[in-house]
Amino acid sequence: MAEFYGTTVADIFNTMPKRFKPEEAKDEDIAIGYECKGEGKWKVTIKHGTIKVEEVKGDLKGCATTIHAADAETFIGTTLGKIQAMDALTTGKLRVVGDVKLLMTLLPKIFVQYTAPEKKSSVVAKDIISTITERFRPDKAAGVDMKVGYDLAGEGGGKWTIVIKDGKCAVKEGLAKDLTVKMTMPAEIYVGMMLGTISGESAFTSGQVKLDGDMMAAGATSRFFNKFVDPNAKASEAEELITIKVTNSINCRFATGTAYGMWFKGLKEKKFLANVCPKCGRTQITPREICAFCRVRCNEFVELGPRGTITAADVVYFASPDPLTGAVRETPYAMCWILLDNASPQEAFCFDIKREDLPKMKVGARVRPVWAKETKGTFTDLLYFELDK
Amino acid sequence: MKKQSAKPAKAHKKNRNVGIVGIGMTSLSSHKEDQNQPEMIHEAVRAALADAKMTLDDIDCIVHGNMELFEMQYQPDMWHVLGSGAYGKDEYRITTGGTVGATLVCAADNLVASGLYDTVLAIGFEKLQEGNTTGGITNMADPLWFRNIQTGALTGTTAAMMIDEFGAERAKKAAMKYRILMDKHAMLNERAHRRFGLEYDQAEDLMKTSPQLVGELRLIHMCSQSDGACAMIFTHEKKAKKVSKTPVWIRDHITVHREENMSNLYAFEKPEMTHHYAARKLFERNGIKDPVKYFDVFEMYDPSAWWGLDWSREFLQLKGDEHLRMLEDGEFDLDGKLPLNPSGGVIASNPIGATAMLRPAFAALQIRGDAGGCQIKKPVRHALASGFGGTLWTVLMMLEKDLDW
Amino acid sequence: MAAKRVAICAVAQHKNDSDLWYKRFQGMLLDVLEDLQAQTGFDFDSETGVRSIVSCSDDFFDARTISNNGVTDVLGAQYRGEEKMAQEGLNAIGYAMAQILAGHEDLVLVMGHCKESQPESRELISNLGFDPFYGRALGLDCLNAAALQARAYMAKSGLTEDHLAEIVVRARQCAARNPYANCREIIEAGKVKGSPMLCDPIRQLHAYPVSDGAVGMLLASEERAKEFTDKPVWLTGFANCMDSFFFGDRDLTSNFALKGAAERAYKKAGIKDPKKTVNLVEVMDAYAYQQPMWMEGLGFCKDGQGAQFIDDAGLGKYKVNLSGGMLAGDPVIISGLYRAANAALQLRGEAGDMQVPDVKCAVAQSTNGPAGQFHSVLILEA
Amino acid sequence: MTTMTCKKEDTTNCFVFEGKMALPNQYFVGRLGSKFIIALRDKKKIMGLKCPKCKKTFVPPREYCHFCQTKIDENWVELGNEGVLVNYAVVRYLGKHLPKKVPYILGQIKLKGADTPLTHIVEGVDIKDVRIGMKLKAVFAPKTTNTLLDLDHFEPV
Repeated sequence: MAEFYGTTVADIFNTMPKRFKPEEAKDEDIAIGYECKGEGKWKVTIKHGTIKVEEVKGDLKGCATTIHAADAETFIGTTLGKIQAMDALTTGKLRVVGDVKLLMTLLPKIFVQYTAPEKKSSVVAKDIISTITERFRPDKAAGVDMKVGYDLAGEGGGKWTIVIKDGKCAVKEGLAKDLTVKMTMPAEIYVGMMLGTISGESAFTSGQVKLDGDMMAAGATSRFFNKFVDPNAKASEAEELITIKVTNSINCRFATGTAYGMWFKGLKEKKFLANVCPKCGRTQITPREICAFCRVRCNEFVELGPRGTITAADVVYFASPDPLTGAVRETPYAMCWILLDNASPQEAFCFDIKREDLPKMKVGARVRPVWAKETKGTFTDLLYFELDK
Repeated sequence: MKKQSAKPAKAHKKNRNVGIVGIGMTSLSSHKEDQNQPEMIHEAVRAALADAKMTLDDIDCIVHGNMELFEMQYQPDMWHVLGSGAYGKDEYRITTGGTVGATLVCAADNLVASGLYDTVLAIGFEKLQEGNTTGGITNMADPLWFRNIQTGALTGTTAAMMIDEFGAERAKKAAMKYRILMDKHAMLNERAHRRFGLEYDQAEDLMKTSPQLVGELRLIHMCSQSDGACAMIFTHEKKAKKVSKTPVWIRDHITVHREENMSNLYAFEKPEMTHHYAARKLFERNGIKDPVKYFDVFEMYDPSAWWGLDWSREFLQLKGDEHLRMLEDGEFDLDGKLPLNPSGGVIASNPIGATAMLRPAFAALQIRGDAGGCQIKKPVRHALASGFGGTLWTVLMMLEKDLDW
Repeated sequence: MAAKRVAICAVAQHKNDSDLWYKRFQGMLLDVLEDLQAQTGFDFDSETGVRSIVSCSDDFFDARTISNNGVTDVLGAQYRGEEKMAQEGLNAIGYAMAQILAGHEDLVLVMGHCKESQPESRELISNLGFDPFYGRALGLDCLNAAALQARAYMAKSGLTEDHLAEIVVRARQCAARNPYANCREIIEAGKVKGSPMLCDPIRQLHAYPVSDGAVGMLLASEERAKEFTDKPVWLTGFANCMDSFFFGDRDLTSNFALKGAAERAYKKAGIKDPKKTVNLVEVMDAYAYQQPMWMEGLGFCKDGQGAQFIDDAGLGKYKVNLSGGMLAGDPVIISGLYRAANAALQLRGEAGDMQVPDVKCAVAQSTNGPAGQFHSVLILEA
Repeated sequence: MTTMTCKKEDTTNCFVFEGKMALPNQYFVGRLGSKFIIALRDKKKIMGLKCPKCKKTFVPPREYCHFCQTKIDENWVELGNEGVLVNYAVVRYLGKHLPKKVPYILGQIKLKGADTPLTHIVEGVDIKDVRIGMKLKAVFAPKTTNTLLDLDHFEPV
């Protein structure tokens, strides 16, 4: 197996179950196929918060979407973020058959970002346990009285009891008899969880961690401690460059004036109202205060359509966010330019076409509008146009 | 009421000539986590000052511009004074959408030519990584209607119209050849952002495999999203000749806008395209009869391969399939009749607020002979540079090596 | 200044209103455009008419990327050159002057609009003018920035609540004579002093009201001005100046940027002592304390003597803001255009009830950015 | 002058739509700013940058002294966590951009070792008792926002 950036393709698939976030994927039901030239094929099946990763020998079957990488370097590089996925897609080194949206939206949501393993982190469970008392935060544990047992199997593992009482914390070798909760797991899983390379949630859900006793107490323990920082990793870690993510939002009151006021009034009555340039006769849809060409005010309104002829059509595959709702649009959809009946020949109207009519849509085709059941005089009144048979 | 004079205004003439004496740009990339906005701007400012062998003390005035809603920074020049060098100086902030970089060059030209300022520093920049580009562009549309329909600047209509006009095979091939030519140029330009190393024999494959965005507009055809800044220094003739061995002169420029409503671009009767109108008027008033022959290089704002190819016909006042033939015959290559975007164009690098300034910047470097790996071999004396923005807005300018027009 | 001169041939103002709910800004601009054309008869012929429009608006207030895109048609800019001044509007006049002096254009239309009533809050927008880490986080905005400056300036100049009330009362008295002002109701000092504290020491009535407005003017070269007017107003000097960004780096009471802009504008216009030459002043007084403070910066009042200036009736003496000023209500971004428009009307003798005799030379000032970080100064002469 | 302002407007067909403008952003404070914020966050220290030429120490950080254009990004100096209030305003209006419940005090605080005051929030003192010249000390935030608010506020010494 070829290694790039200290990682092999197999590493990425092997860590997938550990990086999986079941909570985020509880509504998902999808199979994704991966092909990496020279390395092999994998099928990842995600169903209601469970995940199955299998290497496939023959053809990838039953996958809603398949991702094809031209070579291991591309696959590993884009997974690690060392190569821009957009660039790889652009040049065809990475190819997605099916829904490209998955890459941008679903995968980052349901997986913890893969990070190349530190050359065998030298930290073992014992080291982490030994820092527990210094990481203890009495302010968070006021009034808490509990004993948490850890039974960690494997190299660097052992059995410990953490006693929290009266705002104090102590660690004892061995497991006490009256434990509030006992957690049993492989030592490496514990280390991974503490370092943040394994999702705790997935480790619990996938059964790698066994709990005996008060589950709520187990969940609460992390609050009583500062995060463990790997002292060895610190030196080699890239310097931290601070980013903040914010959504800037400003509520607005948009005036329609008469031009748009008439337009929405028309929609309410299931009518397309355009205003007419008194000089050149252009029917403006949507209406404007003025005819830009003639620079004269347009006060007269006429009804256009409702049927019309397609003058140009765009099928949109790119899933862009809808700025009105923030939701990602479902693709593909069509944006059509329609010359409504009665309109002047230089003014087409732009709108969506019915999804089912996409394959049959062409320039010159006749279309008719489909309205919402109840029209309110807003932009949701008009649903789409459909082919006029 | 007075009566407006019916006789035509005098032919275009400048109060004084203006030369470009300094050009600076940051690296162009999709990642600039290590710099905040003023720091990125300052990198370009320093580079331009170094190029002009000047200090900020030599600058009288700063012109600053970008698209505010990409970074969502209100009146950004206030914060950016930390990097722009505007402290204690005159400063203007003039914007026009995608064209803004070119508008800043026009503004700097006007400000120096007017005699109000002797030396002006213009700065165009964008940190697209800090915003949502497609969402930002979509917010251009009227909130009352078109915002629910628009998909940023993505459109496949030009591809469809070209396929209609020239047949699917020839049109798709030409668009892909254009795209690969731009990448070949970008490979020669060490400053370009995206450099893939595409070969012509990949064309067939890319035509099929590159993901479709809108219609036949595929991901490979589309421009990049970059972070970066460009700064240029302008001064009057006397000083330009003193401080620079190779000042590049701004001969003339024209800005043409059109209405917000795009309905009449896609109906059956279409108006003259703004690019065509701008070029026609500019060439007319400067006595340019054959632009392909006159100009030695054209740096065009080409947001996508389809648009770039289609627009070459409009700007160069070509007819029928002349532009396709020029491309097919290698006339847009570096050793062709009219080298097109030796820099790799906007497809290779696109920090939006700087993009339209990079066009005259790269064109001026060609005139100076400082374009590095992408330098055109034959002497470059006359350059054309364009900007694009808004609803098909255009800015077109002419740069010259000699003051001999 | 270069030998050539630039003239304002006509001005048109839309009446300011606190909530023009029934009109799009496109409609407001169209009214202004038609008014200008009716006054002067200019057209947009590609050879002899207006080929260049300098607009002024703001993407945030308009909630639109490229705010000028929504108004191209109502500016008459179809197939013409149009560039947006993204700063305060007085700079649009400065830049339009440059286009004409450069020889690139001989007619330029300047058009500005802003609907402050559209966004939920102007403070929310000006908060986005601060850097995302050190400024926005603290909730800084143009109002609390002004409050910091007001306290510092009041301490330095001796300005009191009484002075502030006097300024606001006078502004309303002036506005009552200005048909385009927003708040024209005459009020008494007690009402000002009793109005709620917004941000100490700034009270509600010390701050300009939320306003919607639009302004336009036609500028022409000296050769062509006579085609459009018998009463050209000559623009003889313009300059602006930028101060540093962080409040701590600035002396908030020093008027650094205004002094820089004024000095350079006076020099261009050949003005040695503005107190002797200038007959009328329009300042952008978003908050009451700014009237005396900006008058210091413009050189009409000694440094730190703002209180004395008010007591000595300096506002009346130098005919400051006879229009009612921004305190009576016009929006940000284009307040400077309103200032220049009012100065031009006075110079033309067309200021109606506001008119004062013998105005030969006027100054219009505007500011941009928090606590007067940036200032612009325009000199207009009859 | 025309009488545009007096025109009667026909508002029969005019409406107002409630909408919004919202966009997601991510901001980078840069290498220099990261050092400043990490020092606040992890070490509870306020760092300034000193210009060797102007001899002035600035906060918040910037790459160049923009008075003399000297590059100062390496000249870190530790400032004291105490300082003096040199100016203030009281924020009483409402706004969703405001980080604290109104009324609160916005102050300019000159820290020990700094030449430029830092703008920040002052708490723990009654509004009527705020005095210019009062001594304040920094109180750091228990929870990081990776902004200047990792220093939560200043309060009287």
